[in-house]
Amino acid sequence: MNPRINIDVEHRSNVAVVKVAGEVDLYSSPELRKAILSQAEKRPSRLVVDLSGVQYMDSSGVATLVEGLQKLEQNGGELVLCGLGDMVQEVFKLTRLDSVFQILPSLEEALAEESAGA
Amino acid sequence: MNPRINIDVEHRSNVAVVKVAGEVDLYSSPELRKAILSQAEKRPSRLVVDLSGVQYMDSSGVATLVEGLQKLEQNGGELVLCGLGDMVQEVFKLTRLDSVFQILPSLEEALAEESAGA
Amino acid sequence: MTRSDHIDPNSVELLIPSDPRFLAVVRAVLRETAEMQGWDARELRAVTLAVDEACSNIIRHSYKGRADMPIWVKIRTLQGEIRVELRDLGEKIDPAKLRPRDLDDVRPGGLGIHLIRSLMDEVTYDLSEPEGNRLILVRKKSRQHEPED
Amino acid sequence: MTRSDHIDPNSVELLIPSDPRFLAVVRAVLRETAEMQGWDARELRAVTLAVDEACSNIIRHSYKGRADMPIWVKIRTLQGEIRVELRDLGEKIDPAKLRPRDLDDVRPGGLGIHLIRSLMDEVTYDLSEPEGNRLILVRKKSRQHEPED
Ligand SMILES: Nc1ncnc2c1ncn2[C@@H]1O[C@H](COP(=O)(O)OP(=O)(O)O)[C@@H](O)[C@H]1O
Ligand SMILES: Nc1ncnc2c1ncn2[C@@H]1O[C@H](COP(=O)(O)OP(=O)(O)O)[C@@H](O)[C@H]1O
Repeated sequence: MNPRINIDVEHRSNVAVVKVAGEVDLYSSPELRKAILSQAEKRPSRLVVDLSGVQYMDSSGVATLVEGLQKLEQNGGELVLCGLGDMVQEVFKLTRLDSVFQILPSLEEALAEESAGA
Repeated sequence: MNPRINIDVEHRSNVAVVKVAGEVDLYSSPELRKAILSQAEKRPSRLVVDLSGVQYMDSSGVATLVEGLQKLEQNGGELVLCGLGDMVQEVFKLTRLDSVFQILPSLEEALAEESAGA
Repeated sequence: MTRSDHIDPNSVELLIPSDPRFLAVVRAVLRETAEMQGWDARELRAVTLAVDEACSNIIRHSYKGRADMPIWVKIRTLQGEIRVELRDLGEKIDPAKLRPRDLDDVRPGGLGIHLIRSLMDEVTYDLSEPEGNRLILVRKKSRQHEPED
Repeated sequence: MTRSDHIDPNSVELLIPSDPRFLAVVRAVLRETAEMQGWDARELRAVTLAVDEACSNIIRHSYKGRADMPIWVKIRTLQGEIRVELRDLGEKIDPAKLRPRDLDDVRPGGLGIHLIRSLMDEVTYDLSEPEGNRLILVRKKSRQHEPED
């Protein structure tokens, strides 16, 4: 459907993992939004968004993640980001959202953290 | 100088190897021409042009190789091509030059052939 | 298409429909022209994001989401600076609304203007066009201040 | 830049200087627009090569190597076909010279017209322009005859 982005969803116990690859812009972010919000509705205790395949993200992508974060927190869950490349990291720094999100280097760490916290 | 193309020249006994990477078009082919003709002047018995790093080649690249072939043959040498990707292969087929050039799959084979023939 | 004899040998012009699908085309043109002038990946990322945000704003605000309206993108790349001019025929910008939101007020959206201003050295909304908007964005290479760090 | 209200939502227009450095920009725009319509790599390669050859001919023949003259490239990508229109203000084409060379006469050069005709389904040199040339290239997806095989 949308050749700019590829989204895979996995479940590990009560953790949902949304793996994103490609370019997240005004064209593709609605697809990311749909995936994140449909997972948020299932009220997982933790939603991990793995951005390691994302080479590009604009403010519509960031807005989508903020919306997801707020939805999860409303339901007492948490949203964790991992695998941010240089470009994505810069966008978070510029918008000062690097202090608002829980950001971990890799998916392994995002999952390990969960079991440690459990 | 020219970010579209990268050319490395190596010598192995009487074989000159010109390794090309990038896109060979009207902008970058003059650089390929310079490299091939300066090697041809040294009258090697064999000049191998390794195209394995070439994703794109237009007719100006093909013309450059034809010119090189003719220069080498004038001096009793031979010009061999190797490592043609899908795109480059198509151009040679379309221009029916695949039957004019000696084309080998890889540099290893282009060099092995030489020692077998020697 | 306009006619004129010789043109600026460092500029390209692009006309795209106001459809988000075409944002990737603008990014690709920026990538190729910047590479041509030896701009590094980080500078390119900055300019690309700023231009993309500005195009997204044209689509969403000037054209209210209509996908079949024209956006002209003129890119002039020199060794020392890149200059991008965006032109649309949509609703005129209300300068009073052109404000970045307070970054502490975390909410989805409201980040485009902030990103554009942080990433570019000059941001000029030219409000003098009889119709539509013209935005001129300039980034100089290896500029002194680097607000993104 | 021309003005008009709503535009063809499947077209992009590009204006580049007649400098070989900009051929990569044309290729990048073709790549992005073709990908958008789900064209596969092989079809894309074919169209890209044909358009590139046609632009090279404009630079070398119409403009005799001058690097600062305009080339307009209009790309219309549909699911079933891609249509590229090239427009220049250079010397008018002499149709008598527009001949592919005999492929058995191996020499450097003289392959562009042959490639363009092999790769495209329609190749129309419109000689009716008051100034310069207009070339229209069309390739249909999954066409019947495949001379490149
Ligand atoms: N091209 C434009 N045309 C009209 N208004 C605009 C344009 N760009 C920005 N604006 C105004 O500036 C405001 C802030 O823009 P921005 O920071 O990108 O956040 P957002 O677009 O998410 O609201 C917009 O809400 C809009 O009112
Ligand atoms: N855009 C053009 N303007 C004028 N003449 C052209 C143009 N394109 C092609 N031609 C003519 O057609 C001939 C064949 O072109 P081509 O097959 O591309 O080979 P080459 O350009 O190497 O001669 C050219 O030599 C030239 O005389």
